[in-house]
Amino acid sequence: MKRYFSDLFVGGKSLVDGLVVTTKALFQPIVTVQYPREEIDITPNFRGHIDLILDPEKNTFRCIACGMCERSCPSECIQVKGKKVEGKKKKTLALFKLDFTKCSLCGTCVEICPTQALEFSNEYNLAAFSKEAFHYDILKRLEERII
Amino acid sequence: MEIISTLPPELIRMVFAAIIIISFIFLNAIMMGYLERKIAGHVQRRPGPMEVGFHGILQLVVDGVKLVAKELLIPINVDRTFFRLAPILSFTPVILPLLVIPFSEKLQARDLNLGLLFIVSMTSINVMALLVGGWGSNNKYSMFGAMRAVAQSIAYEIPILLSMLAIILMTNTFSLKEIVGAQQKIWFVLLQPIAFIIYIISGVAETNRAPFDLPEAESELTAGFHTEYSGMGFSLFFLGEYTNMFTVASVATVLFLGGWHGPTLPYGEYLGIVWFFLKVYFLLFFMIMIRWTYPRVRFDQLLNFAWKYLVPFSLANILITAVVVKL
Amino acid sequence: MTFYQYIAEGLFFAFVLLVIAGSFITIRARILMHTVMGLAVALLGVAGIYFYLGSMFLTLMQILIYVGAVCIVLIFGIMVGSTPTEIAEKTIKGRKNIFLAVSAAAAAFFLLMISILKTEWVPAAAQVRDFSAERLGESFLYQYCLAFELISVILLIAIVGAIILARGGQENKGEPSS
Amino acid sequence: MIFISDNLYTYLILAVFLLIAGIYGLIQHKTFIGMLVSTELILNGAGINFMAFNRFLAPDPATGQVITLFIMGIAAAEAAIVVSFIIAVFRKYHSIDPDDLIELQG
Repeated sequence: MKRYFSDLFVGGKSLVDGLVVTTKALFQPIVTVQYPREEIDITPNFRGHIDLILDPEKNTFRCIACGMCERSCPSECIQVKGKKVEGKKKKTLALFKLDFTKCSLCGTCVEICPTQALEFSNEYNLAAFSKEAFHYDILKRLEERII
Repeated sequence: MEIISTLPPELIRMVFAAIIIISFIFLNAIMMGYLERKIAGHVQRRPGPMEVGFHGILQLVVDGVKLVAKELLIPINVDRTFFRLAPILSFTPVILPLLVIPFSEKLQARDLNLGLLFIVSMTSINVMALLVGGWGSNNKYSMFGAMRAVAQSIAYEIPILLSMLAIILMTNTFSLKEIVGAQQKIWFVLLQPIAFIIYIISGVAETNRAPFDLPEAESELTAGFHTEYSGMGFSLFFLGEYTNMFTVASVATVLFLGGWHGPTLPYGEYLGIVWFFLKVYFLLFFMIMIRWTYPRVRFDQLLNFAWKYLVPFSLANILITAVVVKL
Repeated sequence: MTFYQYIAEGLFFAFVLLVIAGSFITIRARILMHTVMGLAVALLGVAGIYFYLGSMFLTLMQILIYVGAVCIVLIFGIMVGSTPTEIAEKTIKGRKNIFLAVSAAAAAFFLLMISILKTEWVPAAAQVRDFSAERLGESFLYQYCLAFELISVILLIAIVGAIILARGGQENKGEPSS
Repeated sequence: MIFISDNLYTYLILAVFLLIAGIYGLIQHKTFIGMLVSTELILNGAGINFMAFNRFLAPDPATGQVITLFIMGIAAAEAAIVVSFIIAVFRKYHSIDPDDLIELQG
């Protein structure tokens, strides 16, 4: 008999507690974002596809077209080519392509780069209708930033 | 216009009232659907529908158009008569109680002497719809939903009747108008708090909503009795559920919350409907909050609760009421 | 004859039609579930007939008790007591029984019709035309107190008996058969 | 013009119809539930009969209503008993056909 009433009391109290929780939540601001209309700032730790770093001093890339990233890539999705330019000793970068459909975001290329020329981009709005749209020309992306 | 003048005025009044009530029911379903989604969203700290119109206010209109345009699929091997009958059966008996509910002192389609009994008997048919739909679908989930609906109806009907009986003992009448009239000075919720709580709990069970949504438990029975329904059939069930909610809330308002009584307004005998609707929608808001707060009860928990707590408490309540009234 | 009375008469025929159609479905349906739904239709019709006989209270009680309770208990019995294939099986007996059934029904019909038409029905000299629920309740509690108590005793016995009957089969399973 | 809805014979004939429908169904149905349903029809015929006499002949209209309510109570009790009986029988014999219950036939 004591259990009967204590059940009723405890149960009733827990029901009221639950209603208090939801009523509080009802008047708190919403935490979700209406995604395509508004976007939130992505965390700097986000690892998107790789990108060339823009060197603020020289206003160009630091890449020396050594090809280490191309060789170290486990999925062989990076394609680097350099060319000789008149008046300079070393090769300069002529082509840097990434096949993002194969990339597994392992980050080996970023770690292995001798000149720290690579970074992860913050791009997360990645959607397209064809596979070819994910074959990025990374050098072109950098050149767009230089201007 | 020759014909209309020969018609009896009472009949014209009834037809008008019926038209207004039926159109109101559709409006109510749209509003309730919107409210339900918005409240559900905000309880979970998300905005709810936002795309169609200002803050998604036209969402239910779009949904309604979609449902009407959809094909009513009749699966093979179902009982065709039952399958078509069930949505209509779920919709009709929940409209009829609105004909006797006094929205305001003079806004009432028909005042029956036995109004409360009329409402009770009409809502008792409602279970039939779930049974017919669930059995006619020839689907084991629907069948389970139908059987749960029956057992649940046995659990809630007795407490709901007993809690109404306490009010009838106090007012000596079944007429809803007179019951509201008796609450001129004090609302019955203050005199009969236990009956009110019992009525609300059983009323939520009667509308088959969470936490008592056993017949349509979507995580256990896909959609219970209306698993097989699509398009118009589904939307009639949907409409029936919201109308049932409205009926339960307005009966609670009439019995316990003083109906149209409130601070005096000009044209009080008509504008009392404002207070009535405020109370009804407060109760509906409360029912929606309940739905998005509590998890579904298990079946034996429901039966235990109804038979061990609701029935004894309502019986004791009636006993005390009878003694106090006769003192 | 006013417009109202035409409508009333039309509705009366509608209710009679409900009774007749419902009982036809009840006795001729091949599926047990249809039988019970036919019963529900017929009972709704009977409720309407009670309204024409002057008692709103009985109309509502008929819907509440018969349609809302008895029919649903019957359907529950069907769903619990038999598997779906058995529900769908033919529930009507064969040709041999049709003859018996028709003759029994016809005999009852003619006997009763003769007695109905031959008897001269005499109304009581003074009739009280008070069908209100108040008067019914008063006569229930004063004049027919015994009937009222009997109903409650019968219902109590029925509840206890139903529980014992329905539980009986389960308890026997555990015990060793003697 | 005489009203059909205001005539004792209409109701008596309707009651007779329900009675014969019930008798027919009682013989014709193969299952317990079908027979129970037919019994309900007969009981309703009796109810209409009582109410008709009550309306047209009886001095006090409460009498017929009391008896009809009594019939309803009995019908409800009967349905509850018979359904639990059917459940018990079904558990033992796995059939609701009365012809299968031949244990007492020897």
